[in-house]
Amino acid sequence: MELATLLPLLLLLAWLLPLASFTLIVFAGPRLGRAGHKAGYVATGAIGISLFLSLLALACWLWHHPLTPSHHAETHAAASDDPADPTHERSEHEQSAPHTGSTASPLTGDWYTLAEFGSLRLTIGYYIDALTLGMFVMVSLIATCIHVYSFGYMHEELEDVTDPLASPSSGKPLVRAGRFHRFFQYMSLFCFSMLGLVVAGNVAMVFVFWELVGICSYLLIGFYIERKSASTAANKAFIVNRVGDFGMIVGLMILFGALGTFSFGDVAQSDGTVRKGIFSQVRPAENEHQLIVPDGLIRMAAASQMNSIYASVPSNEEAEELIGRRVAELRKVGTGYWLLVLAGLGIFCGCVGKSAQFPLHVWLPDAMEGPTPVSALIHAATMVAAGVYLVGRFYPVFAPEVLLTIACVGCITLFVAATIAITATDIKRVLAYSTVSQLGYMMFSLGLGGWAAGLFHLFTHAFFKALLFLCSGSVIHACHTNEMPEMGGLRKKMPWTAWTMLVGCLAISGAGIPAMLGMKGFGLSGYYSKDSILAQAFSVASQSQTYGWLFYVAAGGAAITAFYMFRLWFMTFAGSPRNQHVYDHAHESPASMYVPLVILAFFAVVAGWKLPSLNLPDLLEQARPLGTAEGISFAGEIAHPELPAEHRSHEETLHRTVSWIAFGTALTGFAIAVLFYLLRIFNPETVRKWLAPLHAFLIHKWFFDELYEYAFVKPTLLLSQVAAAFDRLVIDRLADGSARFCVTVARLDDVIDRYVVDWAANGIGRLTYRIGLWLRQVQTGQLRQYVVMIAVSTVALFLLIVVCRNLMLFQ
Amino acid sequence: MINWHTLFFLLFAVPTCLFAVAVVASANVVRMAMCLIASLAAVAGLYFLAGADFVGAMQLMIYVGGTLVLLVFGVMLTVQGPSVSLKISSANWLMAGLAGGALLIVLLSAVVGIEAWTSKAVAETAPAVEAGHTVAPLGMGLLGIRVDQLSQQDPTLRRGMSGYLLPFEIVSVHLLVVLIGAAHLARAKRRRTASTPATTAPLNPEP
Amino acid sequence: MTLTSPPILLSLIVFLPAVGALVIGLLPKGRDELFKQVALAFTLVVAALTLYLALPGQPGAGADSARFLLGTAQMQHAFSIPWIESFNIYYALGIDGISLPLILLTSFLSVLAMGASWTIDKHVKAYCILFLLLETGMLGVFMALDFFLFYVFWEVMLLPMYFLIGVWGGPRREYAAIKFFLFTMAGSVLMLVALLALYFNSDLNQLGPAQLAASHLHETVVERYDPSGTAEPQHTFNLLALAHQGQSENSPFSQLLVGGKSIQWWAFLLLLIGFLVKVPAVPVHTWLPDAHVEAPTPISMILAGVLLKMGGYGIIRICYPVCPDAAYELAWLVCTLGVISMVYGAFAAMAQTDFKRLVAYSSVSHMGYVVLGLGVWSISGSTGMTGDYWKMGMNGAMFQMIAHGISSAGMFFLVGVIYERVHHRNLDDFGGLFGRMPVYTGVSMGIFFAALGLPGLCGFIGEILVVLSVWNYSQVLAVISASVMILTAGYILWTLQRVYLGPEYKGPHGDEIRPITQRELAIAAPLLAFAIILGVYPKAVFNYMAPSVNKLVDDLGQARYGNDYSGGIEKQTGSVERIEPAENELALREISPHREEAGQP
Amino acid sequence: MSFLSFLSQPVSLSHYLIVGAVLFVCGIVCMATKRNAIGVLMGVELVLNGAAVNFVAFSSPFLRADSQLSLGLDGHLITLFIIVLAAAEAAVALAIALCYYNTHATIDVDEGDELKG
Repeated sequence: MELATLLPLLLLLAWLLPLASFTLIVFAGPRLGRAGHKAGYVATGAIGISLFLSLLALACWLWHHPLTPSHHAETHAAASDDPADPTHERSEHEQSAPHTGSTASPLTGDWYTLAEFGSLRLTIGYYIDALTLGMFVMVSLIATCIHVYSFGYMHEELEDVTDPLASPSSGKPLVRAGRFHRFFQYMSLFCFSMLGLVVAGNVAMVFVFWELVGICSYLLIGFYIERKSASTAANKAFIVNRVGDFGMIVGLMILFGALGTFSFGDVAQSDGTVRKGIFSQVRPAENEHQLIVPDGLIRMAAASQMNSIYASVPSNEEAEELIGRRVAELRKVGTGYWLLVLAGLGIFCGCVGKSAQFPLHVWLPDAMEGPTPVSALIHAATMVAAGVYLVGRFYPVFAPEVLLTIACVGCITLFVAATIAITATDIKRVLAYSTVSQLGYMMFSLGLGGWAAGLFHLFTHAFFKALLFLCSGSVIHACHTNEMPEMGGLRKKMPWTAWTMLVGCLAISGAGIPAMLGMKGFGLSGYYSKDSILAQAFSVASQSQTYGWLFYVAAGGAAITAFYMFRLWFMTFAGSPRNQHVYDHAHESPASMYVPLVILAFFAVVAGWKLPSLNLPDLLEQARPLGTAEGISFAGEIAHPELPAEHRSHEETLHRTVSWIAFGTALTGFAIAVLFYLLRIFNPETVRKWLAPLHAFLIHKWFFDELYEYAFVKPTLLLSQVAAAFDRLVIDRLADGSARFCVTVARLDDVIDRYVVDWAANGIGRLTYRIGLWLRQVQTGQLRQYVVMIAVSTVALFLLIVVCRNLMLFQ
Repeated sequence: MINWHTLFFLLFAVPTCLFAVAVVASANVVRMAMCLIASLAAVAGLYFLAGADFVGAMQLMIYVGGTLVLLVFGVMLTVQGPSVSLKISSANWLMAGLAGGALLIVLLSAVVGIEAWTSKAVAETAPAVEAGHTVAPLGMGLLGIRVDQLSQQDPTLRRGMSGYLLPFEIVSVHLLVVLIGAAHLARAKRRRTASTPATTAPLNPEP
Repeated sequence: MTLTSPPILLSLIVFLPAVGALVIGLLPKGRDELFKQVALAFTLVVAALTLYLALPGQPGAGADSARFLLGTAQMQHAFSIPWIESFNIYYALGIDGISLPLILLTSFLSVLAMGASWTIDKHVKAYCILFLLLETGMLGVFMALDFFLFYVFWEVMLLPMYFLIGVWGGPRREYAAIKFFLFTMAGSVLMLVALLALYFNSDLNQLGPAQLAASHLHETVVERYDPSGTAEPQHTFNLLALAHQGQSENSPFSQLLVGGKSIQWWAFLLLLIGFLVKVPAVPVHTWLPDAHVEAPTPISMILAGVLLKMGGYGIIRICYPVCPDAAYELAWLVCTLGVISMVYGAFAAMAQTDFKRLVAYSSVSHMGYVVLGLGVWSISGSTGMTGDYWKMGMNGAMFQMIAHGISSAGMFFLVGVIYERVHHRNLDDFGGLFGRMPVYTGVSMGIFFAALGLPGLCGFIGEILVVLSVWNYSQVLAVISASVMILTAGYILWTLQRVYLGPEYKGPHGDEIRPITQRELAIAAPLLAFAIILGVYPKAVFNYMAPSVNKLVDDLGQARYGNDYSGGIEKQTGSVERIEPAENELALREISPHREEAGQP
Repeated sequence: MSFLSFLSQPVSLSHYLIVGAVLFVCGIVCMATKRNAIGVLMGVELVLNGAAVNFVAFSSPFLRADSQLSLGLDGHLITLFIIVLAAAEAAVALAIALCYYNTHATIDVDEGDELKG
């Protein structure tokens, strides 16, 4: 079968299997075995098959498009080769760009059309390249591990559960039925949504699954629905994400309104036409895949001019011709560029929400209310990385200003989150802030042009952060508490957990031996990815001093990372037990929990290694969007970013410097942690007292929650009260008032009726009665009198006639 | 000069008027009835004279022969001592006389005032009196056939001429109803309760 | 003439409920169960008939088939029978892609609402009769092609509603019923004025023969047709003819009336206000919360599910086609009101503590999307004078009407379910229902997520299409409308948290909470099923709806811009590369159905 | 024109009408002056006869020059009806009188003023 038909099919299957599992569990959940425990097998089986299918797909892809050793590898292999040699660069470019362009070009297509209006359509499609496949494998691999892990972790849910954290008014702990199957139901839905997000062929579909992973996250954060904190955290997560999505929608509106398509790549239609995607409109092949403002955006920005052209020319063809010329002129003066920037910022805004970047990072630590496997899968490894993934995917569309914004946001995030992590005592929250911080690194890297480095870190981080979370879950499972001050010395009780977690800590700290003495550097996965990020930052810093501070912040962040990670490990596993009760009850977790730990630890170690035919950096290099390999030198209105090409960061000298700096910072962090928490040479309490204001500031998470509470939540609620009151007090009063006015008028009417009209009517009646009384005297009842009367009347009538006649005659 | 026609007319007309006046003038109800009979009989004579022989006959038969007998019965049934002649005051007389006189003047002035009614151009040359011939046309007329109008040419006039079948029927039914009603009204009422005195008491206690 | 010939079938659908009301009226009193069963049977039969109507038919099936011809934009199965000929009033019915989905929605919701009426135990006979009369009114509104007939059905539906709220409602039912009645009546009066203004300025003789033929007029009217220009003007109430007239060049409705504005400007404004009352849009929406809070559950379902749609239907069926120029001038008003409704409704919903009131305000907010989507006149030179974006918006608005019909009816029903158990609706006194009523909570979550606009459920499609279409009309409104999704998420999730989540139920009558019954599930489950089906396969609606809606947009564009308007033809250079032979084929394929249609009449 | 000269003239319509008028007025006066119900009834009969005389006179072909204007048979028929009705009326009136007599124990109409205003 051809690759172009096989791969979509495989991925479609891999994608839809979890949906099938979800559907099955929804309808048959509690009936699947005792307390629905077979639901776990269903879900795990589904995601396991997905893993298999995606591995198969990756193998097929690599079979057809074997990885070409990238620049990176070459420079390391042949250090003597001058990387700055323009001829080499040219040849590299010529070799890779056309190569990837022709043979490893992404597969695009539509599976299904949701709606279609004229030329506009909303579709469910696919965009498959090496990045997609890599993400697919990563997501399904981690998801499989975590599904297996959940068998152990969620074991309690098979019975009735006593929830000590839910607080009913009676004061007794709440006992509820277990929800084992429900957990796996949500997990399946999440896997489906996440894989859909990864495979998405257009940005609208991304948005669809963006929302779906959001709702899964909502459901899983709020899994312990009895706990107020859990449901509040779930709401917070979803609503904060929606704030980001709002920006994303604005971006979507701009792009769709101008370009008329959502597709990333060009999509062949069934009728033989090819619809141009966003990428090829923003970076057309005629322009060497460099960024230009597409026609649609220019026309949109100059809509009034377009209208007047149409109004001035009789035929449409002429108008289009004129507009074509006009657009070309306008492009020169930069019309519509701001729309492109705005669109990029909008899309990035969605990523900020999903990836918990500053200033929307507040939801992620709270999201730790969910079960730990959820934290590992959704809030560390996959979903929160989706923002980074989308930035990577949408990279060709981002203008330099946007990239700079991304970098700054990432930088701020990584620093802020790292500082907060120092003071956190909840084991999961430390990891959560570490996640935020690492996501900040990724964004930072992407924003500085380190496309491959950022995504590389995404992959490695996914492994070691999932590992860390699962380890922490294991600890929590054993200790029934999240608080690190309650733990200590657990390594003896839980060796598997302790040592795998140490691997994770080392990986996230970027442990490794830098290249020296002619030896290649060597380390855990984090070492490679973090080094390449710092290298890119250093490369930028060395080119433009304006953005030098970014590098220092990032390097400092690396030190803090090492510090708080080892603080965590030491507080938990080293030393002596602080709470003997907790220590006594602690135990190693079952095999279903520590086997996934070992698997993930393995990947946390090797994910960064450069195996010759299968390694992440080369895979990502292969997926690099067209036209982004070159550096950006841009003089804009507000910023003058100069982002060097990423392969510059692989230069030997630069890279060596950076790896030593990274090694130094990590070692510093590690050393401080050792001093404080392992050897206890310094007492953390003393330092805390010294720096009491700073500590308060950090323990309150920079007061972000309070700030948002007063800046947004309260005003919104106030505004809603105002709206409701306006309804009640103004609009309703107006309506009621007009009704009351009518009633008043009616009363007045009534008075007039009673005292004027009725009086007149009654008066006439009375008058008539009086006259009648008077006239009845005539009626004597005397027959004879009547007769006389008749006779007289006749005569009188006669006389009357005569008189009248005469009178008339006289006239 | 007075011709036969006038003579006969006066022969009937004068008694008619005189007896009528006598009816008015008489105080005794029995005498009044007698005078009325005479007056109406004289009117029948006038009918004959005017060529309405059948009507005259009917006048005699129904009125004089029937109605007045009925009247006399009434008189006999009701008249007891004091009410044979109920007197009225002279003021009343004056009032009635004045009113009657005024009415008479009005009527007479109308009667005399119209030229066509007083003049008689073809007094003697009138066709022979076809007494007795009016019965058949009248009968046909009552049955709805107007034999006297057969020669009428003017369609507008003809249209107005129609039979008297329907009025005849109505009148006959009416008569029937009236007679039954009269019988009902005049029947002797049985007292329902023995306690009530058998004597007829006026409904109205007032005198 | 068989049962399935259009005049019979359409009339049957409209009047069968009324017949049902008659039948119930003749039944002996006191048999409450029987009344409900008969009423349900009638609604079921009507639903079956409408379903038959919706079956895709063959184009050549002839006059005896009333099945819907998919892909046909024109009015189908239209017929016209003299009613009050001296005023040119005809009994004219017909369906097209715009009305058919709403007819289906009406009949479908009527069945469910009748099912939900099983708990009514007061004056059941009168209730069933009024309910069926209401259904007749609603179906009639959606089918009427004669403006006067439309108006009559509009009023017919009003009165049963008044009584249904006023007799079977909650404690403040009289207030709510009168408020409902007065607001709607005020709207009707404005509509009546516009109706007369349009009637007396219409003249069939000014139409072209083709337009005349497309108006489905009665043959006697056609015989009187005299285009010579000397004949007496022939007034008409026929909506299609009025639309043709409004869209023609030198439209008689373009004469100036008062204040320097044309007849159609005023007519549009009056009609718009009349319909917006029904939608309802801020600031004429306050009848809605009160009516909903007081109305019994099934009536709330009907009110939210169908009655509100009449406003939107009126706008798309009458306002826009008949007064295109005014629609262009006043598009800003329509859109602004739509956006204000969205924002205001969402804010007001957030402040509510009464469950039903909250849902009612969410209706205001959601119907704002409808108004906005109908109004976005986004034909501009910047997109090559194509109506595609507006088509998207208008289709989205129509879809939103269906989606809201499902989700809001569902929400009201679910509120009713819990209200029947605990007899209060105070949001702060709920909580923990998840543990007590798991299935109910699951269904509720689904329906509420549909209202929240979650992808995969019906609410999303309508909202996203509307919002996406706004940017090309107004960027400010677009941004505001997009921001509403935050507020929506806020109030819905907060509601879910307060009602379903939490450790325990906090309010009174806690011991009466029992799991959802089979009957209730049988009502809620279809709604949820439809929410999912329409969310995943929106083409189920668009296949019916889109041709008619697109035609409307094309007509309006044509009327406004004449030859400048480029319809659905792709103009943007660069976004599509056509391959020549395929293009020809495509063009042929596009043209041929039009040919057939042109040949039909 | 003296009354005698009038008498001397040939009998014309007026003559009959004069008789009718006299009868009519006599009837009226009779009704006005009699307290006896039977007397009143007789006055009525006189009034009716006065009218009947007029009808007969108007229908007679002999009494006027333009005889084609006479009522002809119609007058006769009406007179017949009058006679019949008079008979009916007399019957009813007598019945009433009897009733009256039964209730009031008198025939004096002046006593029967219950319906006075």
